[in-house]
Amino acid sequence: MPFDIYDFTSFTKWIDTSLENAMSPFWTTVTEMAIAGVLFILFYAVVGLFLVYAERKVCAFVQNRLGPNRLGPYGIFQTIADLIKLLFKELIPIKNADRFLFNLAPYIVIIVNFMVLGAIPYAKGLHAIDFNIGIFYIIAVSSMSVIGVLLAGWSSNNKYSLIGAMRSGAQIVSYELSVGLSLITMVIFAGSMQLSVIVEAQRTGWFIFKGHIPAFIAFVIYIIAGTAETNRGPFDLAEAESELTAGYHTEYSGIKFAFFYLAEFINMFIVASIAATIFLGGWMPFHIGTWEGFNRIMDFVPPFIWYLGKTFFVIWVIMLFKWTFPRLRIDQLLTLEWKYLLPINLVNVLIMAFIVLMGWHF
Amino acid sequence: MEEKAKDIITDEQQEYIINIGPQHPSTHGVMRLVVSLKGEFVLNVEPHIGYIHRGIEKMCESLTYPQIIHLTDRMDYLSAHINNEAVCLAVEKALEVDIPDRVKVIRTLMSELTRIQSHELFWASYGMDLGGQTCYFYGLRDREMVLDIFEETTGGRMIVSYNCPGGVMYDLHPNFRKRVKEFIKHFRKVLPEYDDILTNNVIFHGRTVGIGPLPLKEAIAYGITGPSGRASGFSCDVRKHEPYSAYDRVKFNEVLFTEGDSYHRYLARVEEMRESMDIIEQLIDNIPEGPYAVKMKPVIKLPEGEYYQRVETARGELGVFIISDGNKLPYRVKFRTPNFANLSVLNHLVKGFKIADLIAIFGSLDFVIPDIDR
Amino acid sequence: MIANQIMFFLLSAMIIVFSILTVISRKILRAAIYLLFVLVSTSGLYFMLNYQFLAAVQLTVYAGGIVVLIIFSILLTSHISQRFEPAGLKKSMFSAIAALTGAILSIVTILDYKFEATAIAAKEVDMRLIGKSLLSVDYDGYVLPFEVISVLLLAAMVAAIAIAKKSGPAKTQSPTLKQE
Amino acid sequence: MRSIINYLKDIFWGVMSLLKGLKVTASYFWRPGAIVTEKYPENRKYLVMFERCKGELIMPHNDKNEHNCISCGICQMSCPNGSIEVIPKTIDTEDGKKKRILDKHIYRLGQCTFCGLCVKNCPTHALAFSTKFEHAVFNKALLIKVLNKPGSQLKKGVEQ
Repeated sequence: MPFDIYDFTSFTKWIDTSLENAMSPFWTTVTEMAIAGVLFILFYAVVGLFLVYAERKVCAFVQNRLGPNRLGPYGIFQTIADLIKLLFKELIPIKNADRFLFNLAPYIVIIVNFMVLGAIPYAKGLHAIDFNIGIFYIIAVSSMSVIGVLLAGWSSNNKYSLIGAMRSGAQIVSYELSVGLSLITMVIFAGSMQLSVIVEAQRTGWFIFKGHIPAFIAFVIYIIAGTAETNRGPFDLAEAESELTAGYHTEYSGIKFAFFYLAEFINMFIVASIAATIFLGGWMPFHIGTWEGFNRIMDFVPPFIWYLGKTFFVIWVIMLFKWTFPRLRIDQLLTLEWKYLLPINLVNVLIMAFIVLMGWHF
Repeated sequence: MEEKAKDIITDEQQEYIINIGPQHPSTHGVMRLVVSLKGEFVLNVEPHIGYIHRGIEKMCESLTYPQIIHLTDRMDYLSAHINNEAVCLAVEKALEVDIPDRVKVIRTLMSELTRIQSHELFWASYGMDLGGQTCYFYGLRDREMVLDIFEETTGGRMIVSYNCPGGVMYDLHPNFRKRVKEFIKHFRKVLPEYDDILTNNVIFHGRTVGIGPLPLKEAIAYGITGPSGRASGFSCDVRKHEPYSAYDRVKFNEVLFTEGDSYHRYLARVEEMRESMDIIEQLIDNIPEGPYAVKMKPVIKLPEGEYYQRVETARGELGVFIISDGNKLPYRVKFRTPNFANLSVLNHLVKGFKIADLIAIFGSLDFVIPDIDR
Repeated sequence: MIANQIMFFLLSAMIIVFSILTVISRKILRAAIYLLFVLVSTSGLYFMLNYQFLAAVQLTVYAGGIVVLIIFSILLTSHISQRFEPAGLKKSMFSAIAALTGAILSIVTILDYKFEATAIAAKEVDMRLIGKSLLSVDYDGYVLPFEVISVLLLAAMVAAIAIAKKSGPAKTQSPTLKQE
Repeated sequence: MRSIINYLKDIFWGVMSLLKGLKVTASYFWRPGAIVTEKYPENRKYLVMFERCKGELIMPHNDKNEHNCISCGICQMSCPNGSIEVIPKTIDTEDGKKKRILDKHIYRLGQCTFCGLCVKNCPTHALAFSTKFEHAVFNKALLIKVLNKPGSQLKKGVEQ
């Protein structure tokens, strides 16, 4: 197989064995954890900063503007400058706020982000933890990020924040259903919850092409519900600038605000990369049936590039949502979920199960 | 839906109050709304005005008539030219001067351009109020073309100060006709895009249709004029009923709806932009030749008496009431500004709706805060 | 194995410390957050046992579901400045006795049980196995409890609707509606 | 049955309207030609303002350092904000008559509302608007300007 030249399994194995030769198993584990941790923190920061920049550029181009263009060529250092600014900004203590919970909230959001990032396959062998219940794990962990938002809203002792937190809570709790169900549709199709197995099953064709119409519907629902779960785009009621000024993070300043801000972007990245992994084949290259030459060329593109390309395509779509649509109202948001997405989703799961049962797929 | 809202608000135990403003993204200026809420439902809204009260009416009493005009720019800064025109028309009416045709046509053209740019800004900011931030930039992009036309002819972009008693300050710029035509061509092309992004958007429909309905009877009772009143079916267009300047020689439709909800208030403004373009197209090719102003006396003194002139600004009916004691300074000047009257209905409209609807209703009434405070 | 032991002691310490904090905290939301930490640490124990399905269930149901619900209801009902009154002597005595009894009972049971070291490594439980046993009617099948749970959920739903409906007619007689 | 058809219709039209909106924004994303941003300080060199732009009030002087102002004070009277102050001085001309000429024409930029009445009412066209619009200063006193240049004189032929 040509794209096994990009197989990282042997590489990681080599690191493991050479470390084990050098030191005791305990220290091997510690070193490996440290390496993975540092890599993930770096990845987190780089992706976060890049996404902030990308969002600004996308929104600028959509709005006939140039976007950041002063710091460095095309303004690429703008977000770094912003980060430095936020680092130096004063952390304003809030009177009568629950200081402990107020400080804890951004970390909960960030930790949840990290827990999900670890379970995503970036390339063959580049996969921190490959659970056999990978998708279930992701759904389970990401359901906890709402706690950070709720805490932030409540402990700020601000009515705007509280309304924002309540909205966000109602929103995330109900949209988790849709995210879960649309993923379950694909679990039925793939017959496994293990992410590496799911990606491997798409070697012959991405699920969005293989899975007929139900897969496509599940994809659309997943994108909508995922956007809602990240509090973005037309679903940014928790922040709702024109109503609640900044929603649940009204009272946050400096680096704590930056954590929320960054977490929002990483959440979007997570949603997009899960969409890419499950619907668009993860790090699998694009193949067309029997076009051998074309397939060979595609194989030479590294899997990491494939993975990032698909993820950023989905991110671009989600960003376009945000910069095109007006915001929904809270009851419309819930109507959309309970009256439209959920029934369609349930029917979709049934159809998918039926298709799998009858073996009507490629 | 509405019934349900009313059900819930009867239980007034858990009411709490939040302040929207004076510094808030959606009040478009310094205004404070004290909102009583129960959950997300609005029980009561109390607008607190006066944060930028400058005493324009009192200041007018110490200024001569030509000097008053530049103050009216600062009331409703989005219909600056129309405000100017109102004072000039009042003064000219008092002096019984004959205004050349050219002046009338120029004033009409500028008024309609003003109306278009004002409604464009309304469209832009309404989109942003409802969370579609791209609308803001598209609206401003197209408004910029009108502002360029203004700047080329009058030297001012927003605060034009173009009128003076007896005519206009300077003649039209030679490029005026070309630029206006360019703008109309461009704007006819982008208006369908406006519809695609906002008017026909399903989320926008959900946010505005049926929100804050205002029946005709109440619209008249509250004195709601302008597009907001016409959305309720209140035929109140001064341009039609009491034509001033060149409005008696152009054909246009008064945009009337009967629903009176936020969506139709919005729609009335979008349709008015089309009507304004029709008016401009009728006039732009036959601007009569002649002087651009009548020679007035160096010191203008109105004969003793009371004078009232009403015009149709972008937001409704503006009335200028002047009492003169025969001096060069007016004895009293009173502006009946549309925004102040329109604000009175806010509390009535938002009761029982959600806080997000409060923003939608507030935006759809299209307030300019300095016009409320004066 | 030493790494495993360290993790185990860490998680156990977290469970104990946060359990105690949950009970003695005088701010209700903090208590809920400490409870969250306890539940997350518990799921960490399951992860250590390689029983990932149960760990994920623990996370979704308890951390993601129950605690969110608790926090939600706290948000709806209490104010930030609210604090618990310190419990009276009688109450704390009773609680202490109850806690002690429970602790002694479980310690005795644990000490009584003969733990046998096995050489079998912890096995990953396959998803298919879980799915099949959840829906099997055999001896160790779970389809009956599964159905019972669904009946329970149905009952809860009906009750919720009934409660919501009950306040309906009372509200229609409100003064404002009469005015309309 | 009808309700189901309506339900599906709702979804269809809703999705179509959203796609239409997406089409507009996405098309602008691929059309950088439509960008209207002005890179302001960089484009200063070739930035042309409209000739009538009311940047600030100036008093045009010709090559011989002569202006048109006869210090009649009409601009001062017509200014609604008191931003103009004309300070005349009386000199003896060569033929022994007393003559009122301009000493200082003080213009307070900070108070000006750019109504244009001074320029319009000036009988000798001594005042004009320049297109210079960058007025930011660190000291408020710098906004008080003297419009006539030092040593300037009244242009010949401009009479009171």
